[in-house]
Formats: sequence, C-alpha cells, structure tokens
Amino acid sequence: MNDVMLDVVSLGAGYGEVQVLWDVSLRVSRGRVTTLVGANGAGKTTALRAIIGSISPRSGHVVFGGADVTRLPAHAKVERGLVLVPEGRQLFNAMTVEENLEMGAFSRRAARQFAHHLDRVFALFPRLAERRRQLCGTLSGGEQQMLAIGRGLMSNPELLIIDEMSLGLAPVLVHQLFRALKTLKGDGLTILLVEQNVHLAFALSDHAYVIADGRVFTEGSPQALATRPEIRRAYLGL
Amino acid sequence: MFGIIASIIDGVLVGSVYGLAAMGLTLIWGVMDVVNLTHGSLIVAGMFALYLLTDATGLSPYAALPAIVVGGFAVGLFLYWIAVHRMIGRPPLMSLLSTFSVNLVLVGLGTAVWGTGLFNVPVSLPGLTLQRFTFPGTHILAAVLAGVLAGCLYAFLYGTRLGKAIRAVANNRGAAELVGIPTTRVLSFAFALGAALACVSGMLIATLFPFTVLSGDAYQLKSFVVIVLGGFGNPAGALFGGIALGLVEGLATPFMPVSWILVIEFGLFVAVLVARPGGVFALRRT
Amino acid sequence: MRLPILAAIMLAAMATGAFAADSDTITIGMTTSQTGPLNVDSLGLQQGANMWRDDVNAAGGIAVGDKHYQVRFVTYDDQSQGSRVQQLYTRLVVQDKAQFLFGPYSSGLTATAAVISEQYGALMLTAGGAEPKTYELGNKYLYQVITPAGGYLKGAVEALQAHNPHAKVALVYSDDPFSKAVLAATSEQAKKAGLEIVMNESYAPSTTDFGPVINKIISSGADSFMGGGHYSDGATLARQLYEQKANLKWISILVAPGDDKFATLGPAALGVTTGSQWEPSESYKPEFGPTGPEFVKRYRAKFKSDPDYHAASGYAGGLILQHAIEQAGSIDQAKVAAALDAMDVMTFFGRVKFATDPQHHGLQVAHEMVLAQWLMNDGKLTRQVVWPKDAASAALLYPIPAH
Amino acid sequence: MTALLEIDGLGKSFGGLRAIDRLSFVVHEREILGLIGPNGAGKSTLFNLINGVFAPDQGSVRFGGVDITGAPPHRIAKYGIARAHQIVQPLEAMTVLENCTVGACFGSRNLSRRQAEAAAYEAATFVGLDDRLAIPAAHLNIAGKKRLELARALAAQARLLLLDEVLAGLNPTEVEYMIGVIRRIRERGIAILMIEHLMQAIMSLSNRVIVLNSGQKLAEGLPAEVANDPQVIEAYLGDPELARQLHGGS
Amino acid sequence: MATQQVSTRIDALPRTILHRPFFWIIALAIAAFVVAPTIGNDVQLRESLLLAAVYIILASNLNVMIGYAGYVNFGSIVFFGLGGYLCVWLVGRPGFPLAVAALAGGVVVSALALVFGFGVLRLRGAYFALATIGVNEGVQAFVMNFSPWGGAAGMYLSTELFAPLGGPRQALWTIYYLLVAVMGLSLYLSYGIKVSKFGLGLLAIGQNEDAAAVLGVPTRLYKALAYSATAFLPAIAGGLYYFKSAFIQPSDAFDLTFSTEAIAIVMLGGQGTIAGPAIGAFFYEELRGWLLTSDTFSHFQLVVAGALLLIIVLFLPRGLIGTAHARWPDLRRIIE
Repeated sequence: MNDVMLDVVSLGAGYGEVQVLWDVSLRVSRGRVTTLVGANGAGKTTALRAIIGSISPRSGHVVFGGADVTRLPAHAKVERGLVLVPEGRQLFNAMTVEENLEMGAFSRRAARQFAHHLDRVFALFPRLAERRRQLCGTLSGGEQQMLAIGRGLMSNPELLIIDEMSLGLAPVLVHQLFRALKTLKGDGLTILLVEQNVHLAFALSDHAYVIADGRVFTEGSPQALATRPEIRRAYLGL
Repeated sequence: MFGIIASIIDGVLVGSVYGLAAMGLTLIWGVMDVVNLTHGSLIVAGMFALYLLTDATGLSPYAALPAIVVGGFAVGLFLYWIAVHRMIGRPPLMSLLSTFSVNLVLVGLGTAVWGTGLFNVPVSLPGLTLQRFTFPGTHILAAVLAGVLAGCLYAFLYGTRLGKAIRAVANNRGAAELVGIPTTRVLSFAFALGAALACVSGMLIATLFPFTVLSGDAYQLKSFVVIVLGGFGNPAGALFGGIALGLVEGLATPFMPVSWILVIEFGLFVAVLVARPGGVFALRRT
Repeated sequence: MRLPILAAIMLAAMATGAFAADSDTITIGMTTSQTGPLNVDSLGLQQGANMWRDDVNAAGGIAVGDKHYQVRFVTYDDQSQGSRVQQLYTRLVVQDKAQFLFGPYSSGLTATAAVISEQYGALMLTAGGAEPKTYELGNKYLYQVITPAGGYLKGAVEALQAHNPHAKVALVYSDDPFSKAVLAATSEQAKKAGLEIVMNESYAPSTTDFGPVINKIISSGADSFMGGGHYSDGATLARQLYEQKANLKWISILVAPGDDKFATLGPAALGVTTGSQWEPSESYKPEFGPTGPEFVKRYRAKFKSDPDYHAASGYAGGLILQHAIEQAGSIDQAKVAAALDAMDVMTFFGRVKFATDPQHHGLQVAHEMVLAQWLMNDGKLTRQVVWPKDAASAALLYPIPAH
Repeated sequence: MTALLEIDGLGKSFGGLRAIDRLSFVVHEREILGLIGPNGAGKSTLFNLINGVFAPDQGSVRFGGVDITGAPPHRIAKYGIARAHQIVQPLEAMTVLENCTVGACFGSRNLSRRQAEAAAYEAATFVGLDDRLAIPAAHLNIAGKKRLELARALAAQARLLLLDEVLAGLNPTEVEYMIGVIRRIRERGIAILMIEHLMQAIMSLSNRVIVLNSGQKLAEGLPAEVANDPQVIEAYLGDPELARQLHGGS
Repeated sequence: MATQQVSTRIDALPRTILHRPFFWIIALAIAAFVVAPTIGNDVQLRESLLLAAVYIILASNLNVMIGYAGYVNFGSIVFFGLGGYLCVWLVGRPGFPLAVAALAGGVVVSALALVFGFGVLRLRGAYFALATIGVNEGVQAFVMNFSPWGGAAGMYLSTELFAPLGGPRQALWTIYYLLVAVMGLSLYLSYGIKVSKFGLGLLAIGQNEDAAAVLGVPTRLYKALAYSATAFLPAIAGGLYYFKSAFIQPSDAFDLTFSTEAIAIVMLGGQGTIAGPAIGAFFYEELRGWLLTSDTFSHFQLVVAGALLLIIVLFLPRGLIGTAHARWPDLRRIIE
C-alpha cells in the first residue's frame, strides 16, 4: 500500500492484570476508508484506546504520519491530527452544540481555521446549525451522533477514527450518517471505522480488518471478505 | 417596619460576599470532584494578605486586589501539585483527607506566625443611610465587587476558550482529553482559580469585619450551605445561594431570637439537600 | 522506605520518658492554649505566670523555712479543646510530678481539669475560669484567683445607672458558658438598678455578620449595649455598631476591648467599655510582691508589650500560691490549702479572698473588677479605668459622641 | 407447558423515545427463550423492566402467577428472578466466593450466611470457578467475570435466570464451556431468558426465539424459522438495500 | 473427586467466628488495654489509652459506614455528643445510675439515627457527606438553645457523683474499664457485622449499590440499620466520656474536627478492615499525644501532624493495614 498514514505495529494492551490485545498490527492509508470489524469484546475499542492514548500500550508501536507517537497523551495526538470519535458519543452534555464544536477545535492546529470548519460541519449536518444554541443533552440520539462526528471534524483531523457510529440508531439515521461519511471520503478524508453494521461499513470501505480474541483474524478488501464464510462466522457467529 | 427592609438589604449585601466565598469551593468541587478542605485557610490567607499588603504599603485596600488574585493563584497551583494532583481519579475521600492534612499544616503555620488574636483592616467609605438604618460603604462596595467578580467568572467560564475548556473537563474529562484539551493543566488551572477566588473573598471579608487566623472555619461551613442552595459545581449559582443564605439570616433575625437562626439555617440545608440534592438553583448537569 | 520513618516515630514516641522533679524544686503544671481560638488570652495568662516564675527564681526561690525552692513549670498545649485536658492534667500530676497546678484558660476547660485536681487532691489555682458553677459542685482543691462572671459588667451597670437611670439596654451576647454566665448576672443587676432591658438575646459563636442583629437593636429603641463574647465577635460588634451608625450612648463589650489591638478599630473603639480584672493604671498598696507600676514596667521590658488583665491574673496566681506556701512554711498540700483558706490579702492585682463554705469553696469573693473605657488621649486611643470612681484614671465618657 | 413469566402489553419511554412498545410474550417453565435483535432494540431495557430497575409506564409483569410489576429489584430477587449483566458488575473488592454468597444470601431462599456460603461454593464450582474462590473479583479476566455473573445468579436459587449477553467477548473455547453450563442449568429445571448476539449459540440453545426491534416484537418462533426470516436478517445485519444505494452513488 | 474437593474446601472454612485467629487477636488487644495500666498503677498510661479507646470506638463504628457500605458520614460526632448529653442529663437531673443513663443514651440516639437514616441515606456520595454535616450542625445549634440541657453554657456534674463508683480515683478506673468494654464491643460488632449476612449486604452496597439491589440486598433498610447500629456504641462512649469530664458543652460535644479526625483515622488504618481503624486510631492518638507533649515539636504539633498525614495519604493510599494486605496477601487471614 502506498502512503501509509497510520501504522500500528504489534500492539498489545489491556486493563489491570487482564491482557485484551495481542500483537495487533494494522495500517491505514491516506485518503482511504479502513474498517475494523469483530465480535463484541473482541478488542476493537481497546485497540482504538491504545492507538489514541487513553490507555498506554504494553507493547508495540503506533506510528502516525511517519513519527512514533506511541507514548504521547491523547491531547497531544489530537494536536497532530489523530482524532477519535468515541463510542457512546461522549459529548459535553451540559454545554451547547456550538460550544461542543468549539471544544472540538481546541487544538492549536484547529483553532486557526475554526470558522471554516464550523461552516463545513454545518453544511454537512444542517440540523446542527438549527440547534447550535441548544444544550447538547437535549438532542436526539441521531443528532448527538452527528454532533460527535462534527466535533471530531472540528479538530481538523488528518485521520478520523469513528467507533460504533450506528449503535442504537434507527436505520434512516444510520443511512444519513453513512452518506455524510461518504461525502467526507469524497473530500479526501482518511477514516478508520469500527462498525457493527457490516454491510454499510463494507460498502464504504477500501480495506477491512477482522479482529477476534484480541488478534487480527484476517484482512482484505471488503468485497473479498464479505463472501468468505469464516468472516460470517467470526463476526456474526452465523 | 423598615427594620425588615433594612435586614433584607443587609442580607443581600453580605450574602453576595458569602456567595463569592463559596464560588471557589464549588468550582473546584464541580470540576474535579475534590472537596477542598483548605478552603477556609485560603480565605484566611486572603484576609492576612490584605492586612500585610495594606500595612506594608499603606495602599488603599482595594488596590491590593490584583496582587491577591495573583498570589492566591500561585498558592493554589502549589497546593494542587502538592496535595490534589495525585488524588485525581482516586476515591473522593482521598482528596478530602489530603486537603485536611494540608489544612492542619496551614492552620498550624498561621497560629505560629500570628497567634489566634484579632486583626483589623480599617477601611472607611461613606455609607448610605435610610431612615435610622445605615449601610456601610464597605458592605456596598464588597457586594458590588462580589457581583462583578461573579460576572467575570461567568464571562470567563462561558465566554472564553479556556473557560469553556474548564467546563468541558468538568462535564466529561475523558472526552475533553480526546478533543485535545490538556486536562491535567486545565485541572491545575481550575484549582488555582478556585483558590484565588477564595483568597479574594477573604480579602473582601477582611474589609468588612475584624478577623483571626481561625475565621476560615465559619466561612467554610457557610460555603457548604451556599453550595447546596446554589447548586453543585455551579459557580454562578453560588452567588444566588449566598444571597439566599444572607436573606435567611437577615429575614429571620427580626422575627425570632438570633440564636435560633443557625437551627433554621441547617434545618433548611438538610431539607433542601434531601428534597433537591442538586440545589435550588441547580443547572442541568449530567 | 516509608515504613522505617514511621517506625522511628513510634520508637521516639515510646522513648520520651519521664524525669522526676528535683528535690529543691517545686513543679507546677498547667495547660495553655498554644493553638485554637483561646490562644490569645491563654498566652497572656502564661506570660504573666512565666514572669512570676522568673522573678521568684531570680530572687532565689520560694523560702520555706530554711529551704529555697526553685519553681519549674511544665506546660502542654490543650489546643483550646476539652478532649485532652484530662489526659494532660493527669500526666502533669502523675508523670511530671507537679505538686501544684494552675488552671487552663476558659470556664469549660477549667471545669474539665477540676475533675483531675479533685481526684488527686492537687491544689489548682485558676486564673482563667470565671464561670462560678465549677466552684459550686463541692470541689475542695480549687481556688479562683479572679472575680467570677457575675462581676464582669457589674461596674458597667452601676456607671450607666449613675449617668442615665432610664437607659434602655440591649443585651446581646455569645452563646458560650462564660458570656452567658456574665450576661445572666448583668441582666439581674440591670433590672435591680432600674434599667430597662429592651432586648436580651444570644448569638451563635460562629456568627460572622451582625448587620441584621444591629438592625434589630436599632429597631428595639435601645440606647445602650452590653454583651459580646470573645475576640472576633466582640470586635465585629463594635465595628458594625459604629459603621451602621447605631449611635448608642453606651457600649460595654466583654473581653475583646481588653486586647490592645482593639485600638486598630479606630473611631469604632472610642467610648467602648469593658469589665477588666485589672488595669495597668490601678494603684493598690500590695502587702507583698510588686506594685502595679513595677509590674507594668518589668512586663514591658520582658515581653515588649503592655500587660493585659490575663497577664496580671497569671502573675497574681503565682503570687498567691507563693504567699500561701510561705505562710504555711511547707509545701504540704493540706497546709498550703489551709493557708489559702485563711488568706485575705492585698496585691498589685487587688484584694484576694476565697470562700470557705463547702457550697462555694474556692470561689473568689474579694477581688473587684474595674470598668475600663477606650478614650482619646493626645490623639491616641488608650484604655483608662473609669469606674469605680476612686480607682478611676480618667473621667467616664458619656454619652459616646454621635457621628 | 405452564407459563412462568408473563409479559403483557409492557411499555416504557425515555424522554419521547419508546424503548419498549406494548410488548407481550411468555416464558414457560424449564425453557430457554432466546431474545435477539440489533443494539438499541430495547433488550436490556426489557430486562431492567422485568427485574425492577425501571418501573414500566404501562402493562404488567407476572411471575409464577403473581403480579410483580414495579416491585423494587431486591424484592424481584426474592421472588426468584436472577440476572447476569451484559456489562459485568462484579463486587470488585470482594472475592469470588463472597460475590456468590451475596447472590445466595439475598436470593429467593432466605439462607444464613453459612448456608449461603455452601450454596455459593456449589454455584461457583458449577461454573468452574472453584479454583479461584479467594481471588478478588476484580482480578478475574472477562471470561471469569462472565462466569461469576452466572454463578451469582445461580447461587440465588432462582426459578428464572435473565442472561444478558453472557457469551459476548468470549473466545470459542470459552463459549463452548459456557454453553455447556447453560445446558446443565436448564437440566436443573431452571427457566432462562437470554439475550445473545452469538447466533450459533442462540440457535443451538434456545427452545424458542423472540426478535426485538425498536422495542417491538419483530418475530417469534423456533430458531430455524426465525433465522431465515428476511426481516430478521435486515434488522440484524443492516439493510443490504441501503448498502447497495451507497455503492451505487459512488 | 469433585465432591471430595467440595467437602475439604468447605471444611477449610472456619466453622464459626471463634475458629478464626483474629477473634482471639481482638481479645488479646482488649486484654492488653485492661492489664497494661494496672501494671504499676500507671494512670498516665490509662488516660492515654482511654483516649485511644474513644478514638477506636469512633473509628470502628464509622468504618462500618465508610469501609463497608461506602457512605462517608462526616458528622458522626453527633452520635457521641448526643449520647454524652443524654447521659450527663440523666445522671445529673433524674439521678440515674451511670450505666443505665449511658445505655439509655445509646438506645435513644440509635433510634433517632434510624429515623434520620431513612431520610438522609437517600443521598449518595458527597451529598450524603454534606447532609451529615448539616445534621450535626443543626443538632448543635438546637442544643445551644435547649435550656433543659443548659443551652450554650452546657451542663456541669459534681464530682460527688463519682461517689457511687467508689470515689473519684476508683471512678476513673471504672469508667476506663467501661470504655474499654465498649471498645471491645465495637471491635466485635465491627467484626460480627463483617462476617454476617448483614455485613455481606453492606459490603455489596459499598461495591455497587445498584448491583447489590439486583442481587436482592434490601439496600435502603440495610443502610438505615447500619447508620443506626453504628450510632449505638459511640453514643454510650460519649455518655461515659462526658460523665468523666464532668462537663459538657455544645461546642465540644459536636465539634466537627472530631468527625474529620475519625475519617482520617479510618483512612489511615485502612478502610473496610477491622484492625485498620483500631490501629489507625491508636497510632493517631499516640502520635498527636506525643507531639503535644514533645519538647521539640509541641509548638509545631499541627504542622508536623498535618505533614505526616499528608505523606501517608500520598504514599499509602490504602492505609496501614490495607497496604500490608496488598503486600502480604496471606496476612488477610490473620489480621482482618
């Protein structure tokens, strides 16, 4: 693959005495959408946390944009353009929509182009523009997910990692969100997606990894993976 | 009859200062879940800072305000790194214990240096007299300053990038880190800000009343009541909580023996807590 | 790395042994409030006592027959709290082998300490507990050097009656044992004197703002004020009464005006009166010990500050004990007790005599308090004795000028 | 077959969102009823309604013929319904045995602590935790914690177990072991209502399956019938049509 | 084979509390308290141990709320103070014998705590802690105004009341032994609760209140019962203590500093353990007592005490016993 943006090398991680990830290696190429799928508890979220720096990896390296960023704290990674939209949205519920977006642009690299990014997010999600003065806790689930993605975009990401975007959302909203991601992909944004809606995720992706038991089970193009029975088994148990 | 109105006015004036005193405590509590038991000592530090500054320089007491803000901030930063930083994320009791320990040290040092005797910073400003009742100029100015400072704090928290970052950290520390906010630095800043507020409120109190090294206890206890009335972690609400407390004191006085006011105050405190744990003026919080 | 430190502390704690008193030394034990709210008063008391000790030792000790006893003090910090007083006094008696005790400061601590002195039959002279109740419980070894609570504002009532027999008085005082005892007596004295009491209320010791209370005083139509409690509250009352232009003609406040720092209140201090156990301007003719002026001069030289009545009573406590021992010609407790019971003497501090009936044993019955007032003297605020008239060093200012 | 748990017209909303919408079904004695559906379908909410963590807005829950609608959780436990959580909730500082003892002590039978300890020991052994009895629960790995959830529920001597994704996050060996445990539980005559994403497990374990979507019952029937229902496939895997549109647009 | 293993494992569990070593360690500690001061009639040691016993009583009972149920009672001194007031009043006015008065105080305070408990324990975390401060301050303010109890002036007892106990000297010994007995009861209560079904429920509440409820623990009832049970012995101790002081006033009886110290002690020793609060109390009392009377430190006793506490909090977050348990897990079976 040409132009690797994120190179995760033999990552191991866990909590307390429990090791959850073993020797996970994956690559995300510039301008592409990469998907990470796997069963509940397979270690997807742990992998993202270790990459972003919310937990410190026990072994391995995270190389981003050619530099080793393994030990950098999360906020410093944002400064370099490595941005996570976490599972469960994790918004600032007591703050307004606009303030949430403003916080997204907290990093120095993003603050300069605040207005530009704000326009971009509002263009992508007009609903957020309508509700910019509303407290984010009062938004519906779908709007909150839009805001979470919007907040991630405000950070001016080089790579946007999105964890379980469609969780608990009605199909029509999921559809809207995937359309938005498609637009972003069209703009050239690099995306790493963790998603349980395999059909939609694979439809959008250029490359996919399957994680099981804290290890990379297999990888390949989505079209190829979708037809392989062992994928259906590892992921869906079907 | 006008006596009651006078008591209401007095309650509002002094209540604003109570509110300011509680603001630092509630800010720290709200942002990092730390019950800061050095709060009373910080208030006393502000009192003595005013005493020393006016004594040494002969300046107008109010000219000392910027120096006390800066000094309080520095002391707050120091305390954060000494006693609070390691407690973040540990059970809430631990920070309570560490600040309790530091408070012992501070009170011990204060007693060793100044004893527990009386100190007074003479300030005279023309007052306002209505019928037989006079409202001292110091009280009016202190209330105005408390209001202005509360307004500044509000403007800071809701209008500036750093202020919003503090609110973001209070709201969801994990998410704040994820959007690129250096949370540890923000926490230390918020603690220092809370400490500076406590010092400033101490300074204003010192312009109103004589004080001793041990005066902090009473204000710390009052601050707890104010926080409950004003809403947890809601610095702007603290001003209203303080005024509410001042009003309770002012309004109850004409109607009952003074010594029963504390019974009313704490009865109300517990009742409000049990009925509305978030406080009367609680804003929406997650 | 941490455990050894802790272990060392524990070991050191255990290693602090007792050392017994010298045979030619009298050991006197007491607790003082080095920390906590009673620190100021307690410090005065202790400095007075220390000065007495140094005087005695410099003069060769207390003469008992042909022996001379040097005086040694053992003092501990009671933290202004009752919780450790009994432990510390027991230690003083048992471990430090104190032959005599001085009481702690404050009525509450004195009551608690008295249990120990009674238990061991150790004589205890109290110069810091004015509340009389402790002396009405049948205690046998307790001797009160200072005037009991009832005397604190007696002079104030008399003086006020003399200047305005129809004064309307507001009694507002702190909710603590001492202040309540004083004001209960004051209330009786005022009624007897024919003064009208228009307000009689106590406030919590933690009260910070007296604004509403003062509004209530104004509304009550009072022209005179008596009350207060200790330092912060008394000083705050004085300052707020002035700032809120209560324009009272008479203000008597307990304790706080006895501190020289009261002068920092400036114009708010002018005319404020307080009951005092002793004032530097008093000039009794002592039967023994220093005269008033001598005491003041030496105290100033030693401590670089003016003695307040706590310091004087601390010194007087020592003086009384010394006199009793010399009279008894022995340090035997029973003989000294007999000498104390028989005592009726005049010192620089005033006259001292103890009640001997079993119901009030040890209660001070002779010492008179004076009324002191803050007055302007050459542009400087000073405290002067203004009542009783024969002891007065200045004329009483009445009414306090309006402003 | 007699009905053990009867859900009738149950409804619950959170701020306008209908989490459970007029849901009715029955769990029979000694059966394993599988509950499937996409995330957010309302499965965990349903469990919370059954065991009293939430009070329903409408409808009723009857257990063994007794109306238990709206009873507090500790009362429900006494009636004989025990639950294993999706997000494991061990009492972390307490040992494995103590965790199970809590279940036994306060479960359907009023046991003394000593009797409860024996029951707890039995339950812990049943799920294969007997070699880790004295370990604080926090130190167990995820599989151990899942087993502990099961053991605790089992120790309560309940007549109905609510199992919320007890297989999620386990590797195939662990899944197989757990499936064995669940089978043996049924052999003891205990009814089970289980939420599970692992189709293979649901299909092999369940007597019947209910599919939930947006708080409503989408389908109900034998495992084989349900698995081939196109509606179910769509709800579960996402809309293939939607995916096609997304592709087509590019 | 499995069944055999079951039986051996079950047998390995101590049959009753009497079979656990710690039961006897407590007994030994109590015996030491009883015997030590009688050697050489050391009243100085007795006074020191008496204060230690009071701290142990306060801390052990507080630990049931903090260490087991996870509720920080900031105003626990209200039990001690109210018990003291009731006892002093009953002895002084109606002339009850000391033991009856102290016991009555315990019963009344315990009943009041039950009533309050149901109201206040709806609150969790810091809200609960604040409410307990409010209750303490409210009660103090009330007693200040309550003239039958002397209001702010407090109540004095004549030392003649020591006569029925064999005169002042003997009385102080008697009170000491009574307090040691209450201390022993506190330790055994704390221990008994921990090994009981009730204690198991409290521990579960402390770990995860919602999960405990799902497991069947009647959380509200248990919390209120714990609050009430832990009021009983401190109230009796307060009665004995203030009888000994012969004087009680509101500002001492309801001094929040004591509550805060008691919390500090629980944390210092190790919350949730039985030995922890006791050892913490002993250590704290001896340390403070030593600093107070030390020639070197007496003037800085607050500073030194604060600094030492801070060091412990920073570096031994689990407390003395908790840290020892973490380092030597086998110790758990001996020192509980």
